[in-house]
Amino acid sequence: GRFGQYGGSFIPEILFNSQQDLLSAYREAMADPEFKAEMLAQMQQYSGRPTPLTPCPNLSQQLGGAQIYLKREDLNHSGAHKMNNVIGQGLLAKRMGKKRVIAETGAGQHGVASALVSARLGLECTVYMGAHDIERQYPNVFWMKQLGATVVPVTTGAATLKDALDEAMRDWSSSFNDTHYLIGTSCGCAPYPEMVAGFQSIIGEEVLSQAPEVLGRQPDKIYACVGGGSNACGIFLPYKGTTTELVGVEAGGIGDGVGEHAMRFNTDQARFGIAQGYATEFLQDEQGQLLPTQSISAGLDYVGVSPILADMVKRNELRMTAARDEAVLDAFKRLATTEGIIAALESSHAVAAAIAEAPKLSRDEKLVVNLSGRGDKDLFNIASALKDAPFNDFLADYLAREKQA
Amino acid sequence: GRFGQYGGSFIPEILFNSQQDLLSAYREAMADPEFKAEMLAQMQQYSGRPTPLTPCPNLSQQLGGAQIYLKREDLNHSGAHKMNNVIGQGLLAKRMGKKRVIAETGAGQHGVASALVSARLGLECTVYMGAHDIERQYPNVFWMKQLGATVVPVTTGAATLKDALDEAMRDWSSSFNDTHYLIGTSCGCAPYPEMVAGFQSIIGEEVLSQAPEVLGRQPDKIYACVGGGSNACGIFLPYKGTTTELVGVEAGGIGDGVGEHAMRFNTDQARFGIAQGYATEFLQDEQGQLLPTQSISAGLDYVGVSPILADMVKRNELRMTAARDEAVLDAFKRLATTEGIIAALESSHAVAAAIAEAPKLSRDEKLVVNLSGRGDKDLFNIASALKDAPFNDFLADYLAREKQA
Amino acid sequence: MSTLQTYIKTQRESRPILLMTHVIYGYPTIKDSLEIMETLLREGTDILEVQFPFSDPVADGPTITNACHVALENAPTLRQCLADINALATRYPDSKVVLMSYLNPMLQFGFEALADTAAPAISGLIIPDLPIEQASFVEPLKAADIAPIWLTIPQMDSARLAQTLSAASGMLYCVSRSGVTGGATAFDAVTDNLDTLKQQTSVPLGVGFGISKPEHITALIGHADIAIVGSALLNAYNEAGLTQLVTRFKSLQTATR
Amino acid sequence: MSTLQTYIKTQRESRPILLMTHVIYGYPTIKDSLEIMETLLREGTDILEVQFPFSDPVADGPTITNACHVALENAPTLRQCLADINALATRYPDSKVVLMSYLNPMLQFGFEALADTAAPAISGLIIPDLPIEQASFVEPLKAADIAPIWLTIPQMDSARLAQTLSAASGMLYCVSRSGVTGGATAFDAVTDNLDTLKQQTSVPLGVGFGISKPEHITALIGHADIAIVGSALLNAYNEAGLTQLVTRFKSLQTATR
Repeated sequence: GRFGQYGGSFIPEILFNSQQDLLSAYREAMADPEFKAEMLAQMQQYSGRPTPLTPCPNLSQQLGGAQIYLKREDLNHSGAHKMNNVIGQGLLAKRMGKKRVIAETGAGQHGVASALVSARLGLECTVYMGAHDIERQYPNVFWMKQLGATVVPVTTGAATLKDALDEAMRDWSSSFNDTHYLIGTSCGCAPYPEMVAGFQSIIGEEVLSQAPEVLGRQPDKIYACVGGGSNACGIFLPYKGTTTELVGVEAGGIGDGVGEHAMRFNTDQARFGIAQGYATEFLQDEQGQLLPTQSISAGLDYVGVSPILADMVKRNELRMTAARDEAVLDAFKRLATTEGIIAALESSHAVAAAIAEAPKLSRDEKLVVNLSGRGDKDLFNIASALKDAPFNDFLADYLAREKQA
Repeated sequence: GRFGQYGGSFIPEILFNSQQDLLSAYREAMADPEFKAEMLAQMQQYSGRPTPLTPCPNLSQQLGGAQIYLKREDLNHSGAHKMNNVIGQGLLAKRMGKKRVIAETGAGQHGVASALVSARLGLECTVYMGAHDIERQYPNVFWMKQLGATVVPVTTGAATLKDALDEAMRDWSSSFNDTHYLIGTSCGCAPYPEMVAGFQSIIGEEVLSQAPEVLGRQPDKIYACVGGGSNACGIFLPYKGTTTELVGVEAGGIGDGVGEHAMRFNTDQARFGIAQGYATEFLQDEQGQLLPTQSISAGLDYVGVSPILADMVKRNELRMTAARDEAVLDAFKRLATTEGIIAALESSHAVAAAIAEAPKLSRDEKLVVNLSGRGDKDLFNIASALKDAPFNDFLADYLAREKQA
Repeated sequence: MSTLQTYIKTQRESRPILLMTHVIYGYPTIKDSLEIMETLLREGTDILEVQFPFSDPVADGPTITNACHVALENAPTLRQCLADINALATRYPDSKVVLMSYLNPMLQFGFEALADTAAPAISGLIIPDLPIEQASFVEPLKAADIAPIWLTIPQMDSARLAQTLSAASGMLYCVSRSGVTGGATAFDAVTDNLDTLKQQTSVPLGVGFGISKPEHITALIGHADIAIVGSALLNAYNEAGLTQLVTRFKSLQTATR
Repeated sequence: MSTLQTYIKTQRESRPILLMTHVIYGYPTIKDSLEIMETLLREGTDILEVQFPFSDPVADGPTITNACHVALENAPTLRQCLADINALATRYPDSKVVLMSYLNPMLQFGFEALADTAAPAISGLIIPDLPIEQASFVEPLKAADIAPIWLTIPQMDSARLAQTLSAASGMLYCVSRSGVTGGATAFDAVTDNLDTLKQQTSVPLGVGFGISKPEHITALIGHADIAIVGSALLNAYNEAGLTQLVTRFKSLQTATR
């Protein structure tokens, strides 16, 4: 559970047994070919894997440098790579005899993914979500309800993701007998970082096997956005030790000031810390209090980062860069208009970095960008960011009709 | 271009040459292995084909009858089978040297699909959409704009799909030199019914090859919803002449009265007619005026039907049934809660019919339902149908924030 | 030779070009539309084209389309339309009336029934979505002396044109340009095409699409037999009612004298 | 033996059970929290547990979590917190003060620095997210006679319990049930577990989680050395301020005499 100085288990004693059970169940499951076959079957038959590797001839041509390819995690069931992990953990929960899963969610993507897989596997599902997030991301709450999940509003603290996470941990502290805590990213106490990264590694494994046919060889660089880091771990880990350069892209937000971004690297506002069950680079103040974060994409708006990635950065196995909101919106629009792909704002960070770097590279170089999710979910955010007036008219008209009905 | 008494070409003379060009271009393209390879490559690399065949053990168990499987067209890029057709026609337009495509759209799905593929292939894209539909389905208009398409509001008539279709035809009448008219369903003058059905047939071809592994054999019955009929043609045609029973499911709407549904079969409000460029069963009054239609799903809300399907019904190769709005919502909820799949309301019609019939069948029987699209797009419709109050609060809050910003 | 064709030939002996005007049955009401028809007949339109509205008029532009949708709200029936035209036509024997509609309303009524009911008031029929290959649909009209009026376009290949010309009787409806009714047209390019056509057939040539001013008609003299005016009169009516329509008609009519 | 342990042993000679009360530094303001601390010391709390707030208090329930978030808005620093406690503690030598916080604020301050600054006012330290395997973190505190206070739970397996007991000094914090602070507890089941534990260690046993009434404390007499009251006093304060807190404290204190 340690990755250099990062990772580990720093959890209330009450969770120790339960965490140990999970750890051994995960190891046993991963050594069981039947479990792995069942997982692969669900990933294929339910979620639609393998996802393709899409060449972007127009975008590459326009940039005039390296050739860009996208790993299309947006084509997963639920519209994002999140599905890989919830399938793995959902099956593990069933294997452990759990009847219920709990999850915390910020923007709601992981909540929806958890609700989906719970319905699919016949598990009860409770999702903790900040009351503030519920208000802002209600469409996802609506889907969770349709899927039969219970969504619990968390009103403590800032009533956002961090608070939902703490609340889920509290639920688990009293419910671990029949409940699995389904963490959505490669963070938290062992074995979560390793486990989530493990379930996500199918992304990189597919790229490894697809690249020779689609690219003609392995890529020179791979880009992935980094919030908690699960999509990045998923595509990067199978490439560890190869000559492919790995590039993480953090949320640059609106500026470099405190609370203006969600960068855990290349800033003096972040340093080694231990919280939320594990050690990593945390954005924190001098007192060790975790700092507020900001990003146009809710999914990257996180104060910690996968200990696996923190360690890779330390070892120079991973280069970390960032994209600001404005560049992200530009990348979103550019990918949409040149290749007909509507990317999630999270994934648009990775696209933005590739767009920034590709022109400086030769036409022989080949880049793979992990398109971790689709952008449909960002309708309200993007319409707001672009100040699209007709969208507001549409909403007002809808409300007027509903009021009449 | 004839299917029994149905089909044919009944178009203004001005379009004759252009239609002939398209007809021969389509035939040549389909005889060209390179074109078919390029089309398959886009379907795989861009749209993520093949889509899986998903077993539904929980739903089947609950119904206690036949085993249900879903063909997952919802996992296509854009979230529906629509993508298969626009890829085919988009590539054909490029092959014909056209610089521009026009499309008509009702709910906006085909508009978005056309805009996506146009961006992907570097074609200019104009989408005709009823002004009334634009107001009600604005999110899709927003995405079309993001993709660089021009959306033209049509204010004639009822300002809905039928009018948009007429308007697109008018555009084509004066622009055919550089413009391809990208029809979204298996209707209209030859070669559209055959061509769209042809591009969609990959659905059924995949089922043919997947069934032995997933079902152990070929299915006993296949269900597909029928609006224009493209997803139904796509999954049915490769099964013509086999022992698999084919079942089409129309929109039963809210009742059997005039204007309460969109059934073109099993009603005396529909009969043979010729309009919109082709002959088929049309909902029409005694004067031959086409009738208004109604359905909870915009995509099935169409007055005509694919001549290919009309002919199959005539020949008893296809059984046509219907599902009413209420049963459709139930099916939507049931699939979501038992299998973790959020189906489009269109596709939920096919699910509803399978749910109604499965309990009467033995456990040995196997049904495939074409899940033609995903339900995310139906957020506003479903929230409205379920009278979900928090959704309205969410919209009101969003608008209040936007007003402040 | 059909009655329509004979009529046109006869009229043309004393006139450089004839005028065919267009009215939508039922727009804005059935009564009003009958009044418009009667006014035009009284003012001496050579041929009156009555459009029976259809819900999906794909060959028409926005002005006519919108008018058709308004007309449909008055629930017109083809049977009543034909009866009304019959009553009117007998009072104006110096003009001819042709019917225009789309295929489906005719099909549902039945072409046999149409032949029985439409003659003798109706002497021609225009169906823009009926292609020449499907000429057998209108076969029953021949016995009733109702001429099917086929459309030609400048880009028609020679075989298809030959087929159309051999089927033609009464008159040909020569579409002057691509597009739908009601737009603008460059008339210079049109005349060459008409002259070529003239050499291949003795059937009178009507030219439609885009005629809104007297000089448009003047430009057609010597090249065509009939100037067909549609949206222009409808626009005049929509702007300022029957008076304006008459004014516009008269200014166009002057060019045909 | 640590000062804390000696203190508890001594007090227990004349008392059936001791009372440890909980205050959050900075809640609702720094000044108010110091006033609460002083009040409790004046009223004779045996041990005062001062929680230095952390942004992510995962082991705490909603009442304490919310209070911590309020406290953080007053921008408390650990250095000032320790200075304030030091000033206070010297005036109440008959009680002991222990510090409670989460790992990160301590880590960022540094355990060496903590040892230097916290002693002698602070005689014990509770860090709920520091597992026993990571005991080396608190090693520097030993020299300053600050006892790390380890947590035990009923479900602990014997090896882990042995490891914890051998590391323990000062007192043990026995969590009476699963869950977080501030909920309800079934006390009957708790005592058996405490008795078993008592046989394995001479380190005093404190029992926390769910003590809100005098009878809860009475039930622990003979099984535990210290009753730990957290949320109950905070709730009293939130309901009706310092007066209510004192009333609640006194009613609980009665059960320890």
